[in-house]
Amino acid sequence: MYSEVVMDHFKNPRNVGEIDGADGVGEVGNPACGDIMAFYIKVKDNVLEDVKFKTFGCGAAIAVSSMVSEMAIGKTLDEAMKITNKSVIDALNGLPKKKHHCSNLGADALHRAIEDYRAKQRGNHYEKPADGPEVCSCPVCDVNDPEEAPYCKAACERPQK
Amino acid sequence: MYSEVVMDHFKNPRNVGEIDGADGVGEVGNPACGDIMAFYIKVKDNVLEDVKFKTFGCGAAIAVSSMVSEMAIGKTLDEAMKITNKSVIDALNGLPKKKHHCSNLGADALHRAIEDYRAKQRGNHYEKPADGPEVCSCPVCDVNDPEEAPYCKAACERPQK
Amino acid sequence: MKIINMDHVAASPILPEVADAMIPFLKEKYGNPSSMHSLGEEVTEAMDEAREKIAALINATPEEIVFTSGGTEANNWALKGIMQAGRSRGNHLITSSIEHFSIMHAIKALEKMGMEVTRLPVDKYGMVDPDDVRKAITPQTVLISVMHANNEIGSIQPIAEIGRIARENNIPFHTDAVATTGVIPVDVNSLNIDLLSLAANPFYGPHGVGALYIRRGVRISPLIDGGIQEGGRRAGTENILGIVGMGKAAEIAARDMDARLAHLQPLRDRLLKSIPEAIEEVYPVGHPTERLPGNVSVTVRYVEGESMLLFLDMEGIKIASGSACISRSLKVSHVMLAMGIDAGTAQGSLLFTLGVDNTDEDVDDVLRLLPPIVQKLRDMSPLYKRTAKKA
Amino acid sequence: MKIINMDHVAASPILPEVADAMIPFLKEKYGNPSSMHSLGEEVTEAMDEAREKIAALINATPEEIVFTSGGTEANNWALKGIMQAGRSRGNHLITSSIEHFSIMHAIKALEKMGMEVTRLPVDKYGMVDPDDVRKAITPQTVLISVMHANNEIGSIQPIAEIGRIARENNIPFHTDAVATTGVIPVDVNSLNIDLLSLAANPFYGPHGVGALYIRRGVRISPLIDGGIQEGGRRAGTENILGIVGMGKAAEIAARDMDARLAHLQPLRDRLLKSIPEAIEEVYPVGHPTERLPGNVSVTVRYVEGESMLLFLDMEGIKIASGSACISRSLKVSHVMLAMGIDAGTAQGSLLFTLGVDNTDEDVDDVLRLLPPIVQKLRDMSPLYKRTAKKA
Ligand SMILES: Cc1ncc(COP(=O)(O)O)c(C=O)c1O
Ligand SMILES: Cc1ncc(COP(=O)(O)O)c(C=O)c1O
Repeated sequence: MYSEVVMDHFKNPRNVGEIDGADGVGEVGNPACGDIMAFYIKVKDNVLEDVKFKTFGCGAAIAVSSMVSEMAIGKTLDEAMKITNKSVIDALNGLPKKKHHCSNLGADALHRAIEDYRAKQRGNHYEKPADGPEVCSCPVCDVNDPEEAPYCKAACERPQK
Repeated sequence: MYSEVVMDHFKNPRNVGEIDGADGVGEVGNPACGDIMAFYIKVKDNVLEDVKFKTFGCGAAIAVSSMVSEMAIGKTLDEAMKITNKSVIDALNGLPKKKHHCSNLGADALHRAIEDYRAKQRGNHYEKPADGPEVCSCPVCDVNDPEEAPYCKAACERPQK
Repeated sequence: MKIINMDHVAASPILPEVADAMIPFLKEKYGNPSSMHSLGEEVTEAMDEAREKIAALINATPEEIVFTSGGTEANNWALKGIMQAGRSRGNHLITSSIEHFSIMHAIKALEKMGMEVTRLPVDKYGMVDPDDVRKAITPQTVLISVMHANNEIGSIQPIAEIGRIARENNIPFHTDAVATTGVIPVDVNSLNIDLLSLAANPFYGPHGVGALYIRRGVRISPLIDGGIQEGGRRAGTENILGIVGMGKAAEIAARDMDARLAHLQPLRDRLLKSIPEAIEEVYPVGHPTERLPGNVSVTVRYVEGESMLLFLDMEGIKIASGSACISRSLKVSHVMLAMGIDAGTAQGSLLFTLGVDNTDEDVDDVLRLLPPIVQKLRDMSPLYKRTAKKA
Repeated sequence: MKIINMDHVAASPILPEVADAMIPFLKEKYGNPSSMHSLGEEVTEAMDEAREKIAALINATPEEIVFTSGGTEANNWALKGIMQAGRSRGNHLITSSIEHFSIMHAIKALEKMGMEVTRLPVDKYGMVDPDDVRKAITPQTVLISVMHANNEIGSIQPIAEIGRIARENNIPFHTDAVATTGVIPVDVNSLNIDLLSLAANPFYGPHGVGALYIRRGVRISPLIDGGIQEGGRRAGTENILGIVGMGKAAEIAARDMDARLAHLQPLRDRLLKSIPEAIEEVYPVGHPTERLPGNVSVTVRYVEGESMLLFLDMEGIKIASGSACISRSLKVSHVMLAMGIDAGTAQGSLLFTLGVDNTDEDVDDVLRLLPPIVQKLRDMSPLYKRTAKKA
């Protein structure tokens, strides 16, 4: 099911852990959803000097976290904010379609860590967006009761359903 | 599907043919139904001295005709009138349930030949009953549109349908 | 005794290559494609491969193929699923009067639920007139279903034209292609087909497995709800063995189609020509040229089909018949009646369906063995002497 | 690598004896039971034999067994067919909240058509209270359907009692016995069952074949209309291979049932006891004693099921999980939620389903390999350090 790159990152995830005194922390998901990712960043001269993560989730979630951390390290904050869903999936050599939501979470969590850092820089407290149940259940497209899965409705809306 | 006795009578039907100057002739069925049986009888001293038949129909119809003819020869008319559906089937060592209508026809045709003989004796013309479409289609029990097969409704009416 | 199977419509032998492809899934490869672990993966791959081969056979994409338990389920699903999905748009359905029972009875069930049905007539060759389709369309029409070919009479319908009319009117077009898929070229695009039912056995796959092709964009409700196998469209753990066999059979059908046609058509044509020459008052049934390659359908007057079939069976020749005695419902074939063949004549139906395993010698045997059987039965028939041309 | 299949709920290997019984039908015995000639007969006999064996396995008569394409079709048919046949009497259906998707989603489809449904709750062991069934009955109730056992949690329901209540109220009682038939003793008479769904794979037959038991006298509409295979109740050319395999598997299941139970229960009990001993904060799921013989269901806190499953897979151990990531609908198991297990905990579900091919060494391997996997993942989990009893 998973590509070799995914399995490699799943088996040997890079940059697992927390950063003591991180410059920014971002978290997304909740256990009911099956995926939680927490990202910790160290910033120097507007560059991500270090990125670490902890993830509760499926194989894809772990691989995505690992890949996001690798992609982010060494990037400027602006560059890191441009890491997208799609670029993570591409770097992983693809993910099964039903797992695409997990990769969304990876980029989101990193971005939140960066927002957190920026808010602190501005002296604000970064307001973490509320994760409604929609973040939780991204169904397979073609699942037979799509009405229960509002979050992916748009993504899955193909002419035949 | 058919018993050995049925196959034997089908392969080597007894008493096939017509009787020139028969004392009675009985026919039942029509080609649209898939079975027509014509019985010819020769009567002496109230006994069926000879019985012959011609049959258009399935294997069971031919075997039934043959068996009816064998059972009838040598019987008194009253005895022959008692040959039933069930006794023919038993003599054939059973028939598939869906073929039970064919055996009905065999006894019917013989009985009509006897009625014909008796009518002639009385100087009447024997009025052959009209064969409506109900005589035609006896369905398998359990067939999924029984409403189209009125004739066997009673026979097939089992609690589960 | 030598067995000559000329009843391929009922049962085509599974090809040895197909059996060989299936055997690993009887033994070591027993996974479930729904599993997340590696046992499931090898089976998923095999199913994907089968899906690709079926898709290739009819020029569809793999996502448009949904596996079913056979042609009957595919037909039931297409009709019930489209009518249900289209309820808000209308309740009218157009079909022909010569469809297989799995269409005919599914439609009866729909009628009981309030659907309106137009059953188009056929001509003496069993052909639907596309113009009749056009005329039958109403604003309530949500589905047109006309079979590709009926194996009982062999006639191949003008479905490209019917599909074109359906498309012009924006109505989904379904065809029961159980008798044709893998047998003659079937291209869902050039034939303008939106839904197509197929089964594996007619192209030498196993019994009890088939598929429904659903063109991308066509809305259909499930017939069998449950897990999200088959993309949520058809629930239930898949008949993996059957699907693998069907896939292999599809691959071979595509590869060998031309050779099979070249082999079958001359055998068919010889039988169609020689039986009526050898036996008087035998009439061909169906279209003379627009015809399934292995289909030889005739009626023999004054004799009933089952009795001929049983005598042929004793000689090792296996065939079918549309007679009432043979049909398990004890009714004469509605297909022949729709063509205007009277019920009595239809009782004498003989149906030879040839396949890859038949030879010229098989045809010789039929031509040698059939005439005395017919004569024996005619001599026993109360109809023969009375009405036959010669006594 | 040594493969340890502890995912029998997804896939049990086909027994060699079963495969051997099927192979002739892959090769020389290719007939169609609907044929009138001898090729059909040998297949009809094989199907009759299979039907007798299935009937014997559940103490039914052969006429009460109708073959289907699996448990899902049997479940869909039972529900839709009974509700439709009973429309004139009512539109209410009683079921449980822990049914398989093939019941759950078929019922949703019925709800869309206007049926009323009562879904009974379960206790923390996943057990339905028969008293709740009694209370839910209304004059409109035309069907009660409660599964025999759910493989995800192992709990075996008190269906004899539920069936008794149904019978007292003259309401047909259906049970989804896919997880139990051929696994534990199932007797439709002593359990008061009117309709029962079964599938072949749980007792080591092939995938994609099953049956619906319909007690004589119960009225049901067809789901799949067409020819009059299966006495007109289920149309379509039969999956002969699958049916023959299922018959053989049923025969063996009856013969070996006691031995299998004696083999499985100790393995199950050892895992159920030892996993929580070896790993902290692991909780058993389901009933402690009224339990399927090979079922070991637990939740592991702070870790998600798929990641454990994948690491076990790399070690050759094949299992399942009720976590959201694993379910193809990406929702956590409704069964565990119904039992009051919170969604977060349910994410850590591990489901071991043991079978005849498992050994004591397999259990040793699981007990050796699982703890370090859990630890590795907990070390990676943002939940573990924060809330675990010990860090
Ligand atoms: C034209 C046609 N449609 C449908 C079917 C039914 O297919 P199955 O027997 O696979 O259910 C058949 C079977 O012979 C057929 O010939
Ligand atoms: C309890 C239960 N019911 C129904 C089914 C569905 O059966 P099938 O997969 O044969 O369609 C399953 C399958 O695992 C099951 O466990």
